[in-house]
Amino acid sequence: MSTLNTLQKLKDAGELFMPGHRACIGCGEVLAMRQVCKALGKDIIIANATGCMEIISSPFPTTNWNVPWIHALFENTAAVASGVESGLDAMRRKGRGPSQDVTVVAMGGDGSTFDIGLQSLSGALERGHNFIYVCFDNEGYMNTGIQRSSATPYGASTTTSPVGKNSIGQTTQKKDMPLIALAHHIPYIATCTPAHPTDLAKKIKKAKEIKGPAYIHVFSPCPTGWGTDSDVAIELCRLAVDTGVFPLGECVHGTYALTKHIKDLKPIRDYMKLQRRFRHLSDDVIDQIQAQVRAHYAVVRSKCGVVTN
Amino acid sequence: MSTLNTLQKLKDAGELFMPGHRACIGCGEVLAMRQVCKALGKDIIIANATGCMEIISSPFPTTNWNVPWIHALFENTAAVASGVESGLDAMRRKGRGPSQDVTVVAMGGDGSTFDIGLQSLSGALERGHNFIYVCFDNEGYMNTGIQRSSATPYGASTTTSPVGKNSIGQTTQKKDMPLIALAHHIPYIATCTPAHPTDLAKKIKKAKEIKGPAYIHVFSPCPTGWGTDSDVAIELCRLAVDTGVFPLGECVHGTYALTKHIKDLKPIRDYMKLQRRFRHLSDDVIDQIQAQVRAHYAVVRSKCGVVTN
Amino acid sequence: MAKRVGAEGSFAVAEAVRLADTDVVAAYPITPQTHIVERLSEMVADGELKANFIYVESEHSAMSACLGSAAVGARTFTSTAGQGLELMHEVLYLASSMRLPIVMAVADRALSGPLNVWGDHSDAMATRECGWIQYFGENAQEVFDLTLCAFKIAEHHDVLFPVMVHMDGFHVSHVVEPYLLPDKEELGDFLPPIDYPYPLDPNKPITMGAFAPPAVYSECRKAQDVAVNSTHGTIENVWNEFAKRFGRQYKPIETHKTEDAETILVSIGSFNQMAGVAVDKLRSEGKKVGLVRIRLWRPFPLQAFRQAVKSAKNVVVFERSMTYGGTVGPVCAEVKSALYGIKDAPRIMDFIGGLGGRDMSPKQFEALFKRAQEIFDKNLDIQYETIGVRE
Amino acid sequence: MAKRVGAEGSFAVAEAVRLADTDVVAAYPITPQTHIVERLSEMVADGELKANFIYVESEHSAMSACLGSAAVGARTFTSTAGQGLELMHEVLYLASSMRLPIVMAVADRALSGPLNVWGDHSDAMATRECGWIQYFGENAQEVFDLTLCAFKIAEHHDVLFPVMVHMDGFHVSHVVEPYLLPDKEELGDFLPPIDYPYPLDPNKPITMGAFAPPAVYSECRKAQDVAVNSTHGTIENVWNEFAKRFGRQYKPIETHKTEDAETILVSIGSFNQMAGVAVDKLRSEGKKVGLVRIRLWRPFPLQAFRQAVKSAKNVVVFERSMTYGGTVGPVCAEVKSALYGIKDAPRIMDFIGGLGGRDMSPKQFEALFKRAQEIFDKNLDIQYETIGVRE
Amino acid sequence: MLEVRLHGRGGQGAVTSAELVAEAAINEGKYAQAFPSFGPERRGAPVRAFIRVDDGPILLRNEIDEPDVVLVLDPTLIRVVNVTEGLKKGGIVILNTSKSIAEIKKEYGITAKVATVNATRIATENLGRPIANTTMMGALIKVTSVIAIESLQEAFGHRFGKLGEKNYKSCQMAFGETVMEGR
Amino acid sequence: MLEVRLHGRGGQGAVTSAELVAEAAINEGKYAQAFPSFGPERRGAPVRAFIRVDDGPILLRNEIDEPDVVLVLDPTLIRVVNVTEGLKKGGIVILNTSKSIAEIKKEYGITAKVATVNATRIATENLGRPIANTTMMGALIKVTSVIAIESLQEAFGHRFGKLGEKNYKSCQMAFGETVMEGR
Amino acid sequence: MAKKDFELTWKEIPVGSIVHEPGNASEYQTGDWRSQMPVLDKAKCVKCGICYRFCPEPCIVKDDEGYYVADLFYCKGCGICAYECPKDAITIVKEEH
Amino acid sequence: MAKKDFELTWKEIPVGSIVHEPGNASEYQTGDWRSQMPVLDKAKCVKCGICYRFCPEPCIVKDDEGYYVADLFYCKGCGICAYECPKDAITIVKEEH
Ligand SMILES: Cc1ncc(C[n+]2csc(CCOP(=O)(O)OP(=O)(O)O)c2C)c(N)n1
Ligand SMILES: Cc1ncc(C[n+]2csc(CCOP(=O)(O)OP(=O)(O)O)c2C)c(N)n1
Ligand code: SF4
Ligand code: SF4
Ligand code: SF4
Ligand code: SF4
Repeated sequence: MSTLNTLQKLKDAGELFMPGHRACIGCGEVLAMRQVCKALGKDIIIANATGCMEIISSPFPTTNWNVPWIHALFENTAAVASGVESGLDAMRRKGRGPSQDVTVVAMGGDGSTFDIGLQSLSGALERGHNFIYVCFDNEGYMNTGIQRSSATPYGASTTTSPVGKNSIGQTTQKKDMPLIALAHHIPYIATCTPAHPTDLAKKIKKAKEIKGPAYIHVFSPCPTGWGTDSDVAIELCRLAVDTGVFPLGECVHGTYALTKHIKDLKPIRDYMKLQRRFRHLSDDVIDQIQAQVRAHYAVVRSKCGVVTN
Repeated sequence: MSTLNTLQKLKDAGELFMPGHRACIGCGEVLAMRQVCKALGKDIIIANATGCMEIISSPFPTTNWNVPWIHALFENTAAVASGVESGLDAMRRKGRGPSQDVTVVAMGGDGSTFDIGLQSLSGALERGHNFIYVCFDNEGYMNTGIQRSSATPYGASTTTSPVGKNSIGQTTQKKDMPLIALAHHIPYIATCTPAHPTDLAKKIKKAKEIKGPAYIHVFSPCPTGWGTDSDVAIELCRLAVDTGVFPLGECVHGTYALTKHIKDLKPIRDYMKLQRRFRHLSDDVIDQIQAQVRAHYAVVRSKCGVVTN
Repeated sequence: MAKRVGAEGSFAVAEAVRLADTDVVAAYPITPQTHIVERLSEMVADGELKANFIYVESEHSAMSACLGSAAVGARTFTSTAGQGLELMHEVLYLASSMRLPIVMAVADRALSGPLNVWGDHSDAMATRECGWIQYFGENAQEVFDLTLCAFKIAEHHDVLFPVMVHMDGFHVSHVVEPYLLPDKEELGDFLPPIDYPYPLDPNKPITMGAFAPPAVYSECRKAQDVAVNSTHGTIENVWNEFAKRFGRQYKPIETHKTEDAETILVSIGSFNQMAGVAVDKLRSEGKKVGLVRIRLWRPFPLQAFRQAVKSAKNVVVFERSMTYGGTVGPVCAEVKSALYGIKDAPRIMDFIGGLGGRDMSPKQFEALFKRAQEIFDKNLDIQYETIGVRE
Repeated sequence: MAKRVGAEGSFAVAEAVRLADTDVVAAYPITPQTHIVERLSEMVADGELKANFIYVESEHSAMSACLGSAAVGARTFTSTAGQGLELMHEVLYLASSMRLPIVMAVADRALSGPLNVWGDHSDAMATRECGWIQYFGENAQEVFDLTLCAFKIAEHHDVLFPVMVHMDGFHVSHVVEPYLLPDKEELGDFLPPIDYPYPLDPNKPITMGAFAPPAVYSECRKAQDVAVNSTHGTIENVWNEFAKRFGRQYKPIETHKTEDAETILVSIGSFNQMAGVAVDKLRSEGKKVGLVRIRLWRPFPLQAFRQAVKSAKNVVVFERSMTYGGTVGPVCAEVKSALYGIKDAPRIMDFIGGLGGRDMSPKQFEALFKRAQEIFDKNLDIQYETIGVRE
Repeated sequence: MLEVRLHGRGGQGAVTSAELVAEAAINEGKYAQAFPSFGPERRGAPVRAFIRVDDGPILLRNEIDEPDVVLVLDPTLIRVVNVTEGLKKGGIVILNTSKSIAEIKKEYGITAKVATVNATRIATENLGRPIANTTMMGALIKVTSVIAIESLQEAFGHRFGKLGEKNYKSCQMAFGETVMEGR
Repeated sequence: MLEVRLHGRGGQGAVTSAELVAEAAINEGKYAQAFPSFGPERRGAPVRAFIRVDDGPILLRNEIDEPDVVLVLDPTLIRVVNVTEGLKKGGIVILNTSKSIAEIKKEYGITAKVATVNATRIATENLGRPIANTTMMGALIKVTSVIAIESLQEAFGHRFGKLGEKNYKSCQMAFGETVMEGR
Repeated sequence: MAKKDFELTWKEIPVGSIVHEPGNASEYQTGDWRSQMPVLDKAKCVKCGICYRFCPEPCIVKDDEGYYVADLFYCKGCGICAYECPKDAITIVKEEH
Repeated sequence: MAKKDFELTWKEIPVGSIVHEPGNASEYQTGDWRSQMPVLDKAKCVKCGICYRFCPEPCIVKDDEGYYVADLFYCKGCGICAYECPKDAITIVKEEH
């Protein structure tokens, strides 16, 4: 049967997240997750927060996962992963548990990372567990129907930052999660996107090798939540990087580096115009956002020792 | 009666936190809190987290507070303050509530700020409430009997980071809370100590004036938890600043400044030797800590545009 | 003038919050409550509701922000469900012990795990000790009416307790149906402006949330217990006043064909409507059955409940949550407590079903009566049965 | 060989955790549980206990980390109290539904507000639906023994449920008293190494925590309910095995002078010891009174309990927590549920006291019996009374 | 009581159109219900929605197991969904398709009564997008007469603002073009 | 059963010394209890601790309202604490003081039996610090004979390691120097 | 084959509701979600595999000739493969019914 | 004067256990905690007020002559004032009993 054939081939290619999942047509988050998993390799244990990726992959009694995977709640994934890591470590010391080296991975959306699970993440980073935390940032609570999160960009319209007579959409600035991670003195932080899979894989592998906590922030377009066509998830990633909306970089033991230098940033209009969530913004506001993005990119650049302009 | 006289004089001097409180003899935290309150002035509402300062000031049916004060839980103070601020704001718009401008203040120890209340704080900062969050950092959970927090410095002994055959005390680095605050794009962040009361008062006033969230981090020696004589709280603050352990500075709209430049850092031994929590540390470890403190101070300096050396 | 409109329960709740001119909403999205916060967000964005919406980062902070807001005297609303209600569990006790008149709508949902976003009452029942006033609405009209009343009850100076308005997740929150939506004019002075007597205010400094040593804690707690149990009168008064103005009467315990009933079904929530259909059917077959709906769950209307089941030889409880390792489900435990030792106490059987969104039909309610009859007839020592489960 | 040592309940618990060669401790300090985590920290620092201690940033994370640790098959312990137990409330349900054999000691404490760090059972009772096995120890010896047994019970393949060992905050946690501390040798193979059958392991990938749609959620829940109710046998077996080896016998329901008792006091926790003194006193005065201690609270030992109070005409419940707005306190509600409808069901009166560290003395227990007698004699329709409160 | 089951795809507005019909019925003074099949279904996934309309209060809130009418919004769903499942005897299936009734019945072996309309084409013409949910309501009304089609005009306007009219027009066209077996 | 109430100051080890006596009694095969007055008392604040010793199991766990013996660890507490509150008839108050029994009784109007020892001096001599908690246990034993003083040696060693001996010595000296009314 | 959710009796629920069969959700045919589908023009295809990399399901695998083709059992028809194909070898066509 | 915690009956508990009397904890004599006390040498004192600034209670106020003196009703005897006094005008002496 052809499907079994497909599955076998996918497994042979190192896919750990199997088809038949319930993500929306054209979901960029599931694509990012799939790439991350593949780069991680099979000797992992995943703790996954409540959110799109959890719901679309585990309708009991079935699962899309080919690796050990645990989901408990929305806000506690890093803590669950702490337990997994510490448990394995204690058992290993006593000669029990899996024989191979196992990488412990926690995964969550921006809601569970920036908001409701921030504290459990902060605790886990602070304690120095040897694990990788991956944030799939689709800039909103998508699983529950596109509400704002503190990762939702300024001006974006969501069901809880709706456009209205008195409102232009989201009114706050996106929290700087990588900077928060940095405040925990962790050895590795990186940003990546599924449109840059080689870069992504390299960073995941680095995170795996470095001992201690790693924080990986993956840009994950959501066609449903952002109001885009179903075929542009990758294009949006490229545009986010090329416009400076989402700089690609890493920070190893406190030293910043851009892994893709954008000399001439593309105008953010190119990026925004594909998305219904920004459609209502006036030119003024867009210009203002444009200026902010440029300013932020300049700061990032300067931190990396790349001379500005 | 002389006591009434005393109280009246204290009130006249602008004290908002009254004597008769149950803080330990020589407590640096209560002293810091008293100074902060005085600088804030009487048109405030305080939300106070569970911790020493709450317990020592409010044994029902009595209170040491001369200002409106609310305590709910250990981990939710910034959220309670959000509600206070939003409630006042909504009522003001509708012509209700207190007639004067009221400053909303949230206060917590390092435990409630760095650890269990971090998320509620992060949320409140992100949302941009017009309030001041004051962290009284005594580097441990003192109210419950001196346990470690993520503010406890490397090497310090506490009841849950005890010295032992396999342990030199606390094994993790202190979380960088001001940096975390910075990641929220808030307009004002400052560090201060009760040994520098003029500096402290200036910063509190700035925090009050600037619209939006302010984060104030106050160094608060705890003789009981740190194992010191009862008369050195202020001396410890001075030493912490002069050794570079606790740089005094501020960050206005993202721009750093040291408010006290220490040209030649004093050796941290001067600071540590007064404290039983560090007494077990070997010279090696102290040297290592010394190096770290110097390195960190250099980073802080460079951020402030002060040329290093 | 009231307008007859079609809307789901969630939107009806939002309209009540708007009509109440609420000052602060602090809430976090969770299925099946999301439509409430989404609708309120729209209202705020459009200026229809002049409230501050605090977009908290978790439900723990939602309830905490409500504490702060209510403590300064602002009219305060929140809503949640399932895991959200659980995450704010600790804070709920504070709202009641601090006597803060917060109104919360809960779109009741099953608790994890396994995760399930659909309706049952496990979230509600897990809060039954938290000291709030709690009642249930069974359709859009009821949740609208009862949310409006909730503000009046909570803020009443003889009450000053937070109020939870429960509605079944999805079965009420997501079902579009007709209801009468009054306008400001019809509302009139039914809901006066909030006048919280002890606000945090620099002009009269008070200390809220002082800690109580053993020497006085018991006194504080008894004061709270007595106070919540003495809100019955005010709750009924508010409902009576509501009935006078709007023509819809709510009672702590409501009955359907119980007068001469030998067997009475006792239940809570929207499945009651279908249970009523079943009762009608059984009555038409000559069975002496009736239905008691527990509308007011906390404080429990003990005497009214006893009165309502007076005629019954058999009481059949249907409830939508489990007490793992307990003798019966939470509603049945209350019912047994209430009826223990009274004269001619009826036999009681507990059925637990409708868990995690599992549908119930009138036919199943008919079957319950029959199964209960069998258990009673055979005198089986069964405390409860889980129904509608594949064996 | 066992050593007779003096230590407070907290330290006794820590010794049990050490003897169990626990792999992971994840806990957060809170009065009156702090001494447990402090002692365990010392043990780890000194290498006496080869565990990883996860210094979590909150109790929510404590229990969450325990989930993770238990899920990979590590022996896992935590402890908390009061607000801590509340803050992890949501996570508790996960531990039981995921069937993870976590052991938790709870130094029971009153719940805020008003804040109070002293002992009562409001924290415990608020968790009675969460699906854990729960029992109470009344002194240092018992909490040592029962913590040790907890690992064996939780990890037993016929059980696989988390176990909560309750002890009264301060009254047990902080009282130094003698107990017998066995050594490894005496322990022998009583507690075999943990062998969790379904660990997360890349060599055999499983999915834990899948979500359950309405079509199957009820089945999952019934499976869990049946499973927890079928642990009675194993719990008793473990206790019997413990008795054989160590000579101390625990039973789900324990009785003191109940054989011919007309009035039986039913209670939970360390105040039982003083209640026993009162019973002896009353017996010496010729009163037919007895005492029933509920040791196993969840799953509730229905038949054993009924058996234990069989002789009684009057049952007097003493409990240390309130159900604001409920008919009676939580323990009494369970007792009434358990005895409802049985032949010659006794009269039941509920007394609530010892709240927030308020001390009780044997004399007060004597007074309870007398007050109950009065209420029964006069046939007063009183559901419960709050005792020891200044009127 | 009329009971209708709708089949659509996540994101195509099946629930919205059910709601609009219910709202319109309510505005007519009738009693009506509309609700989704409560599931976390995603964009593209087959979803269901339900409508009940009656002259008196509706006390049921369970899903409709035995509908009078089944309505399939998206032609590609016909092969995916067992459209006649539970259909009441004498019930009718309304399909959005460009094919003829005969073709469809044969191809999918449907024995129940069928009505068809090419709503995708109509919607594309009127709305510029092949989203047929509102358009199909015209067919529902044509087949069931459950409400007056005019009642939708207000409901659409209320929900879609300026776009309401276009939707209404599309709906009217579908009403006109619906062909029904045996009529 | 012997019931003792200790008065000290937060941070001065009242609870610790109560525990050590109980532990020593237990090591002797007796039954004993020690516990603090459960409060969030801070460094410097007056605090209380309790000891019960008996030959059989102790079933009480409430605070001691009517002690046989009251022990005041810090001389400055005498003016602060109502030392004889609840004292059993015939009970005794043991004070750490440099003053004579007569002086003390007069100054503070104590009518109960009194024993005294200058434990602060003794502690300062032996331990280099004026912390008298362990030292005062010598006085307790002298007055009550509740345990053999030797039993403290092990308990001190266990708790204080190397410092145990010094504490024990200080305790022995206090045992020797305690003067008791009417003996 | 695993039992479906609506088939399991309570006695069949595994301890802890664990799923013991990795990837068994692949029995679920997400191709049913599709209303348009990708069609590969082998003449243009250079077998670079970019489509495979970016397919969110993932459902593109190499056939015997080395071409990357979509398994329509899973393909939801998002069109990303077509959008990303550097040689425009993939076109998205409306699904017939 | 406020009732003490051990005097209040349940009927006297204010709604929400609010404390309505600001600063009423000042009735509590923290001077009882003291085992040593500050003694001011007025001859050395320059009335700078530094002791007042740094007293954690706070219990130092100006007397009629302008000297800063500790109110022993509250003073816990920590010694900070003495430590910080720039003129060494304050000495800490053991308390008599
Ligand atoms: C305590 C709690 N609150 C709320 C929810 C509801 N909830 C589940 S997932 C989710 C949003 C997830 O957002 P995000 O983490 O960004 O992931 P995404 O779905 O966008 O991938 C919400 C609000 C919950 N499950 N638990
Ligand atoms: C949920 C919860 N967990 C634990 C506690 C116990 N607790 C109360 S205060 C405190 C420590 C306070 O530490 P910090 O915030 O640093 O303030 P400090 O007492 O040091 O001033 C702890 C652990 C609590 N009250 N609530
Ligand atoms: S809502 Fe967005 S993130 Fe979630 S499955 Fe759909 S496309 Fe992916
Ligand atoms: S423990 Fe420390 S912070 Fe707390 S009151 Fe005492 S000295 Fe102050
Ligand atoms: S259309 Fe989308 S789902 Fe189908 S093969 Fe292409 S990328 Fe994959
Ligand atoms: S000794 Fe301490 S408490 Fe007393 S006056 Fe001086 S600073 Fe204040």
